[in-house]
Amino acid sequence: MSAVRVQTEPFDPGAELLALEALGGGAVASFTGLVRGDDGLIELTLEQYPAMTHRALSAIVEEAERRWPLLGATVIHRCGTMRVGDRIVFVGTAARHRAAALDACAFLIDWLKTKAPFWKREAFADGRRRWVEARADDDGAAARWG
Amino acid sequence: MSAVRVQTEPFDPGAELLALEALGGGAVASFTGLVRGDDGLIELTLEQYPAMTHRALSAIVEEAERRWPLLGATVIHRCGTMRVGDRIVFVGTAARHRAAALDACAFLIDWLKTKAPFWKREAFADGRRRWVEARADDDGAAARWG
Amino acid sequence: MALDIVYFAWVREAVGRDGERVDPPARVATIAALLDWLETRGGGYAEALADRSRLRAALDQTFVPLDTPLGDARELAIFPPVTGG
Amino acid sequence: MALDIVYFAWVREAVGRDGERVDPPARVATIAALLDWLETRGGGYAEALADRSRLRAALDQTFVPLDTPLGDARELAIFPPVTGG
Repeated sequence: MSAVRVQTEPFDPGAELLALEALGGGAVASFTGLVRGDDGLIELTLEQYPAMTHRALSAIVEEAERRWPLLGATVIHRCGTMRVGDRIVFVGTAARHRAAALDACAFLIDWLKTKAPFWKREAFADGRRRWVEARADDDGAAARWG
Repeated sequence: MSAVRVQTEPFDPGAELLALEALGGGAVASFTGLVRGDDGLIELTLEQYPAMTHRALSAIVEEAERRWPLLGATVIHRCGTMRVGDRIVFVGTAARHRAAALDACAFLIDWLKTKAPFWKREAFADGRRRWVEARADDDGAAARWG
Repeated sequence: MALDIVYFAWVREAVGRDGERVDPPARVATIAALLDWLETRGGGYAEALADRSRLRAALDQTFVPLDTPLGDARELAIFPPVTGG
Repeated sequence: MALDIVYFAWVREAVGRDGERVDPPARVATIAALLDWLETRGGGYAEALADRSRLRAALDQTFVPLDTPLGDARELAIFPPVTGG
């Protein structure tokens, strides 16, 4: 059971965890990314490449399922404009044992950062707007998965 | 903000995540361990060393806070008798960035498996009962954290 | 051959449009050559496409290096390194 | 000197009690020596304590190796390797 969703609407990590817990495994891991209010940031806008995002996310989930014995994986990525504290992304994994769930969860979020066609634009209280620059350590984090 | 709870009552991962999300970080990771119904298992009983468990769990959380820049960590471990599908353990971490949250979450559950004074006894549909044997790969998983 | 180009993030903003259909001359055989050709339009194109180290591409919705031949692809996407997650 | 011992999991079941207060002779200086001394009681004690590779210990609620001196500890816990989490 794997699910990939790209949506403007909010999502509920607790509800997503419930679905993963129901798969009969002994281990469920999750990661939730949220908008941080650094440096007077008030809004974050996620732009996507709609024709590609669902395919890219599905490919990442399939790769995780090849690498680890998962019972399920859920990836949700919001697009559009979000405010400080809003959830941006959710990754959840279920497996019989914890290593597969934990490693696949870390793999998925590392790969989302470097392989999913989303771009973040920040808007600040003083009116500044800027596109977020890719971080070299994100490439490094993805590279450790080979 | 760190919280350690040892309890017989169930807990709600969604509610625990909400509290961690409210700490202002950009990253929240979690792990939930559940009772698997392998081989006709119907009940799992967790015995603890009450005088030691809270102290041991708090020490593990403090160690994680020394190693990673965490905004918060929550560890909940149930004791008593649980049925298939019940949650046994929850680890949640919050940090500004994802690496700290993910690594600290994996560290905490690896260490709980090898450093927290709990013992599992399984009861099966055919009446058998047995104490779970420690797994060598749990020691290995904890050892990778040095 | 006609090719649809789509732009994202600051590339889109600098170019001033979401996308366009182009029909480059036959000698334009790779993504990099297409970028050279677009760059000669000057203005926002020259600004957006000057520093190739800041650009990434996808051909028919698959990430590819900039030296990839256009072949008979239908859609080229030009954008900065992704920053999702 | 009096020492409280607590037993857990199958050690507790084999010994047949949760814990007890003991007053071993002065020559019993380490946890291992105390286990030797308890083992001479036979029965469930001999059964539970025979294979030391299956036993772990905590002294005053801190994990320690079996060769640790008892010192002036107040509480010794004897149990199998932990299986929580």
